[in-house]
Amino acid sequence: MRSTRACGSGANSMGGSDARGTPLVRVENLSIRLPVGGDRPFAIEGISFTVDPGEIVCVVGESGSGKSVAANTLMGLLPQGLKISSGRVLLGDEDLAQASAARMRALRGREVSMIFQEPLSALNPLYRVSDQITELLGAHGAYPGKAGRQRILDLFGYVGLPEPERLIEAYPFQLSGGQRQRVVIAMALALEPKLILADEPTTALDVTTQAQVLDLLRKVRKDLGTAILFVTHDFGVVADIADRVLVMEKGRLVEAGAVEDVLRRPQHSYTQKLIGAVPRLEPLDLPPPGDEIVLAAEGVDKRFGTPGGWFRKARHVHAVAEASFTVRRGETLGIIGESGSGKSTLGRSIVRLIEPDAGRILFRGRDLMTISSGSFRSERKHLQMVFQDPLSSLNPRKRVRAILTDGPVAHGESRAVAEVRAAELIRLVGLTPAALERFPHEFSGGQRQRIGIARALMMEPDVIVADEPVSALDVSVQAQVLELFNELQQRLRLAMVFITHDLRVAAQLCHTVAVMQRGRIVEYGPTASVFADPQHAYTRQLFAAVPGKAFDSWRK
Amino acid sequence: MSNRVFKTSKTRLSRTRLALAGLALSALSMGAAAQTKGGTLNGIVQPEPPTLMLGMNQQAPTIYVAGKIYQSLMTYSPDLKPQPELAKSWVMSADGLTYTFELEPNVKWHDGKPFTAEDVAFTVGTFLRKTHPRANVVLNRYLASATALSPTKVEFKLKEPFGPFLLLFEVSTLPMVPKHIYDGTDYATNPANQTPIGTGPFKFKEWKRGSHIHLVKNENYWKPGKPYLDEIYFRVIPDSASRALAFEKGDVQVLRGGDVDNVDVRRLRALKGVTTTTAGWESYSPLAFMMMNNRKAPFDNVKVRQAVMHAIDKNFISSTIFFGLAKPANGPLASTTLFNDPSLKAAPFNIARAKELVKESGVDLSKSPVKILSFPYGAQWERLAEYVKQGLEQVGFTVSIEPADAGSWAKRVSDWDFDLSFNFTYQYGDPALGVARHYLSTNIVKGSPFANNQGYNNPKVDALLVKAASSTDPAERGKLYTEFQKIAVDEVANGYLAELQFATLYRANIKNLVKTGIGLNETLDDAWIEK
Amino acid sequence: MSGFWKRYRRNWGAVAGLAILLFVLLIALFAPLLYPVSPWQMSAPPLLDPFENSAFPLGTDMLGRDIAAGLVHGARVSLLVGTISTLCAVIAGVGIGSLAGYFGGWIDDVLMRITEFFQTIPQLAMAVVLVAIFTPSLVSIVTAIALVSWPPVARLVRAEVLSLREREFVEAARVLGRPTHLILFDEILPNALPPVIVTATLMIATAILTEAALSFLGLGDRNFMSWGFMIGAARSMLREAPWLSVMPGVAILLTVLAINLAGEGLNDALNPRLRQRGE
Amino acid sequence: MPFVTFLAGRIFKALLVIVAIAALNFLLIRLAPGDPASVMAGEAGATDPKYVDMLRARFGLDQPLWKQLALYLGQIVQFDLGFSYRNQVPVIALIGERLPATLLLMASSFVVSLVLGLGLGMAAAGVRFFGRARWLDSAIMSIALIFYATPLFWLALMMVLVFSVQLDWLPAFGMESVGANLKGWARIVDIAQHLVLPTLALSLFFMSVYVRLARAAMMEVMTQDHVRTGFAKGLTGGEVLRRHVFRNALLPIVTFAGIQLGQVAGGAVLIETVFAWPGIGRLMFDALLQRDYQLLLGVFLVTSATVIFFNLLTDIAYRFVDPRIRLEGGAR
Repeated sequence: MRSTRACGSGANSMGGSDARGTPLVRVENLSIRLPVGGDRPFAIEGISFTVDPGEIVCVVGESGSGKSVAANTLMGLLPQGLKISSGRVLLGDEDLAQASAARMRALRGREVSMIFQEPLSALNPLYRVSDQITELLGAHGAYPGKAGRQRILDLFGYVGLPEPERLIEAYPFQLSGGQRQRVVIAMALALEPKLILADEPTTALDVTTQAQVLDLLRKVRKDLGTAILFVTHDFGVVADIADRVLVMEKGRLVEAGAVEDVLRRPQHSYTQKLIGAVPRLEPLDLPPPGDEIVLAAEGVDKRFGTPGGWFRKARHVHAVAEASFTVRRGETLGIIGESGSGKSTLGRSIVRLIEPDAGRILFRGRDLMTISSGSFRSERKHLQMVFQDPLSSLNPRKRVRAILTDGPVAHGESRAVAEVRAAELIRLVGLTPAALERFPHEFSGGQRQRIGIARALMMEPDVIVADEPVSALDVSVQAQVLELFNELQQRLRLAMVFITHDLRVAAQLCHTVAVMQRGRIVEYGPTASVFADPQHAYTRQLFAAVPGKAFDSWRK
Repeated sequence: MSNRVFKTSKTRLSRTRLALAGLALSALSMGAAAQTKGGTLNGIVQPEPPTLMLGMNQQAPTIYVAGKIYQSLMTYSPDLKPQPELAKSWVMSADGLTYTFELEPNVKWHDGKPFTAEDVAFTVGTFLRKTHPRANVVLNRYLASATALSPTKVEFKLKEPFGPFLLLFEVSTLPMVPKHIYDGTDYATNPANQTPIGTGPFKFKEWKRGSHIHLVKNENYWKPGKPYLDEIYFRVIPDSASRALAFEKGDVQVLRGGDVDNVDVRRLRALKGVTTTTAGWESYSPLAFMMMNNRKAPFDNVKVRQAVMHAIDKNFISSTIFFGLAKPANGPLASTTLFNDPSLKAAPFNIARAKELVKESGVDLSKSPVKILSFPYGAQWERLAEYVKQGLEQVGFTVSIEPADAGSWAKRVSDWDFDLSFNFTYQYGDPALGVARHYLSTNIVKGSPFANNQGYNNPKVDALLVKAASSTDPAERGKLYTEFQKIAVDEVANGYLAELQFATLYRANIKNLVKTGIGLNETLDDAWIEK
Repeated sequence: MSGFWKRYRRNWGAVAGLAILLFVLLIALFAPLLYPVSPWQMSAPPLLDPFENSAFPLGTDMLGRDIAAGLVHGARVSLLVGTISTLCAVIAGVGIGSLAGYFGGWIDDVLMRITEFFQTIPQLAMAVVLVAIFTPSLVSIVTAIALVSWPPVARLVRAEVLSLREREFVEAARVLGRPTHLILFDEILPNALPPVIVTATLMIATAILTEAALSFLGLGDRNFMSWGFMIGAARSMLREAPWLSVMPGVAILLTVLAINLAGEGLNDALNPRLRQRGE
Repeated sequence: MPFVTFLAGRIFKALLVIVAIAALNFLLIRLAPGDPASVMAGEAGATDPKYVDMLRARFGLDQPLWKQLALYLGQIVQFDLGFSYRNQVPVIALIGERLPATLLLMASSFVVSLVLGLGLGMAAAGVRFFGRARWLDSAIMSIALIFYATPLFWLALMMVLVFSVQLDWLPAFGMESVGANLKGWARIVDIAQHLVLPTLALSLFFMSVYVRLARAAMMEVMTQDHVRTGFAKGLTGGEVLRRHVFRNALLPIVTFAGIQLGQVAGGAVLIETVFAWPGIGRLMFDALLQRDYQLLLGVFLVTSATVIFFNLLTDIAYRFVDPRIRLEGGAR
């Protein structure tokens, strides 16, 4: 047992303040064994905690820490193969670990309900949303007949869905991500349960939508007195919503306490590391870029559409509209925006993975749009890209050696020469040369991203376009990779276009930022000034939605 | 197992009998003899015929079914003597050039119109000359005119004497067709082809393609009191094993030769209550032979052809491949037909002699690989091809089998595009009708698989055959044909393999089924089912 | 590779299938040694019962040919026709599918219309017609089976290529400036192969069944003893000598079963993630 | 996309495909050695080559190929399938006579295989879903695998051997008792009895495909989040299985059902041969052997049209099952 503050003797139990009376949930010394052959014997090992009525408790941890398993236990919905091996899970006075299947069914949805991470996959795509809620009502015999429809309309109104009368008839795929999550929340609230388990409920959402959903959850707690066990990996979100925090590492509860206490004064080294890795929102002081403009985009325009056929009309989406910017040697341009803002399309247009419809892309003074495909290939060599998903961006059937050297070889370099440089670069990105002989799946996510960076560097590029290169990484790994980017840029004087949805990440890396909304760059300027005084309404909205501003103030 | 099967068929049969008894009660008793009136006869038609208009199509299944609907002027006894049918009597002039037939009065077509000498004159003189692919050759060559002298008297004049003229009036060769329906129309597209109209004891009722053909009793049949049967069903069952099963289970009561594989014949004939006969094929006397393409190496060498005949065991073919339902052939004429020379000896099975002959021929067999074009008419022909391949390989031939479906076989044999293939043909009672076509050099023509496809050319044989055909003296004809047979066997004009015995299997309570030399192709107006 | 074998071994059915398959394969390979005399040779009295004569353990057929020799030599034909036709179909399917998937646009449109076209005619019917038209021989049978069985491969490969084409490592290869043919053959296709291999295994099984069906309908190559031919030839003897059709039938059943089992094992071993999800 | 536009587009495309198929088949079939005239002459024992030429002229086979093709396509466009040379009957009449038998066999084997296959597949997936009686899953899958690997025609032969010959429970061939002159209910019973063996023989293979497909699809769906949502609502396992797992697993099954319906028409050749079923498969095979071009082409055209029709039906079924396709008209 780790020594932590507020530990009970023996077990690492961490209770809420007794002042508020009997806790709603008491988990006592809970252990859940993993099947033989897992990477550790227990998914959850000897954890204890409580949740009080009306309290929001956040469970924080990196991927694989067991935080989701902990939440699912309260629903009695453990994945097949997992079983409670010891401990008690008390809801009121009832031990859920001992409850019959029928009793659990009666509790689910009525006493305890759940919000999942992916609202699209959490809803059955084949049924209207109203039918899915009606099904829940029916399972518990509540609101029979017409009352059911009225209840759903009320719920939709309550969670802030526009035009409930219309949306009630919709299928999940017809709703936006935020609307779907509101539907899921409405479903969770339908029978006014005492406890809602929210498993990363905002992770799949854009930052502005996330802020709205967090607001909604706070409102629910306030109006209905519902307790919420909120699983997340994002300390910003924790700071915004939690009353208390539980920090988990590899199946163990390492630290717990009131949110401000834990975030201000983390005791456990793991908590300290996690909190330290969260990027700050204020821009970092970066070495100034050079004068030479390496890359310029002028009026880049891209529409997507399905062409019309004999029997259907053509449809168009304006993905990038007249985007223009410049990048100097040693400069990092951050392109910021929410999903669908066109930032990735713009990035891919620069390296011509996507053919823009109009505009000029000047690379070292030459217009990439007009040169022949032959000379484009030799230019492209110096214009490289780092991708988002470190697993999918490496060919799983190739050794790292081939992954790194294939590019230079394609441009006429000899394999032997390329291999010498590969050995150098693999060290430069912080791996050992032994890595060259291994396959991508043998590496962790952060290591894979380092390989992806090394691959780009093999081409000795002048410009690197990085498309959300850290968004799939855990926060501690993210910090290391960002550090690597900074270091490389300074050493190699690269120009970089860094695409991200995360303002905190942009603050750490970018000299200038361009904010995109619906395909247009709505604000463009030095990071410091944009962050200090956003001009455009949308930019201000983005900043307002960034979670955990309180957290930043605590860290100062 | 066989016990069980037997019981089954018995119960089925007794059920049928009950039904038949009921029918018999309702029928008027004619009082005469012991024949029972009424009842249904179930047979098989295999393969399904293209049409039942016998004047347009003379495939075996067509003849079988349409032989109940159409009639000719005569029929033939098992020893191939003409018997009266639509003709009561006939006279040949002394010079052998004029034949006069006296017809049965009171014969009516199925549509009620009277049958007269005009119909005969039209059928033989006009219709069949155009439509009958076999008879037209004879008619166009020998027939000068066909004239109706009176409603019941018809006269044929020939251009030159033709020995077997009186053997022509078999139902598949000269079936009578109604003049009032066909005269002046396009025969091929005449709608009556779908609903054939004849003079026979059974009328066309229904044809469900892929399933069955249904014939019913002709109440106005010209032979009083006949037929005895009420109706006949011909069922279409494409699979041989299923056909055997149908007979075994009593669903059909008559199997015609070729309806089931010989292996099943052996089994079915052993069942209780089943009668078997190989009679009724005398007019046709199918003879199986091997065609060796005389134009190409190695079969252009007569010694190689002789070697082939020594390399295969005809007894094995008859006993094993045809399951005993065949007899080794000793020459081009079947022993059941006129003019066969019983003293003729076929080449004995002798591999050593075969090898010797090959050596004598001086032919290098390795330079002339042989392809056997398989004969696509049933399992035993496939076995035969496999067997001949084995036999020839032992003598040193290089042999492969080329599979063919009916279309490719007919096409390639017609175009002489083969090394070795098999065939069997009907003899139609007289060598001039069924046999000469395979040996006359004038019949080396492309376009038909039943001509002189092997390309055998011997002027002496030509002369013998022509002379025999024109003669009306049986003794002289016999001498000529004996000489022909000797040459044909010596020179291996064809590789004679076996006289096929087609067995008719039927339930023992069916009487008078096979009475004549044309067997089941007969009208069956005499057949009856015993209670 | 050892990981592959370890995963494969977990499925005992797959191991059994592989064992049977190896057995059949060995028999086929060593057929000329086991039975040096042609299986067409009439070497004994016809219709010996199985186990009646130790020299002909499985009996003889209607012409006195050794059934055991037929089965052993038939294995060669079945496996040969199965693998070669599948190979041809896979090559055609991979070619067409990858071109359609990678280039998209009108190329995809044309190729997919052709594929659909081939799929519109019922497979067996088309195989029958093709074999009949080109006269039955091993070559025409293999060609016909290949011609009717490539479309599913093409669709599968196209779908795989379509999804792989969007994968970031392919984009990376484009950004690195690798030429198109290398992107297709070096980056995309190796990743599309596992499902193709599994499909191909199952296609071998189907091809064996198709060959048997063709032989049964009398459209086999008459110079090679095959199992389908044995059943077809024995069909008329079904009542007299059922073992003549039972034994080659069982041989087909076992071989096809074995290939299917092995194919499933291969699927599990090549797609470990699917397996876990499936569990 | 509105349904009517969708339908119009699909039908138009289908017609194009059918004409293309007709043209291709026309040329393909002409590659076969022999023609209907030579086959008919061969069968009739004709000695006279002039007779064959006469037949050829009558069938129009003496015309240049392109002219014949043009003529044929002209016919097709007017929905005229031509005239069977050998049977001397309009092709459409022949097909019309035979098609109902095949459709009946197709429908019954479709229903049987679908019901058995889905039932067993659901049972297999169900026991996995509830994590008990795994042996049942293994047993079902083994049965499915065995039927999947059994040659269809061989199975049919063995079934005849056992159920008709040995046990005498069922008729071995044909579609009804010929000559029994049954009417009404008795006839229906009679046909049903004849239908049992061919239906079973044809269904067992497809059944095993459905078993495997249904099980795999359901196992796949079981891992999806909305199934967990179902449990989180407090539904019973059975309800989740029925409403959320099964319905979502339907799409691949619908796809295969469409394929099966299309293929049965062709796959029936074997079954129709063994069971003497008077259907279109056998008609096709005979037409092929007899080089009855117009008939063969007609059968092909009809089977292709059947396939296309069922593809269309599948697409409509998709729209019915999946609102995403219905409302967005998106690609599958």
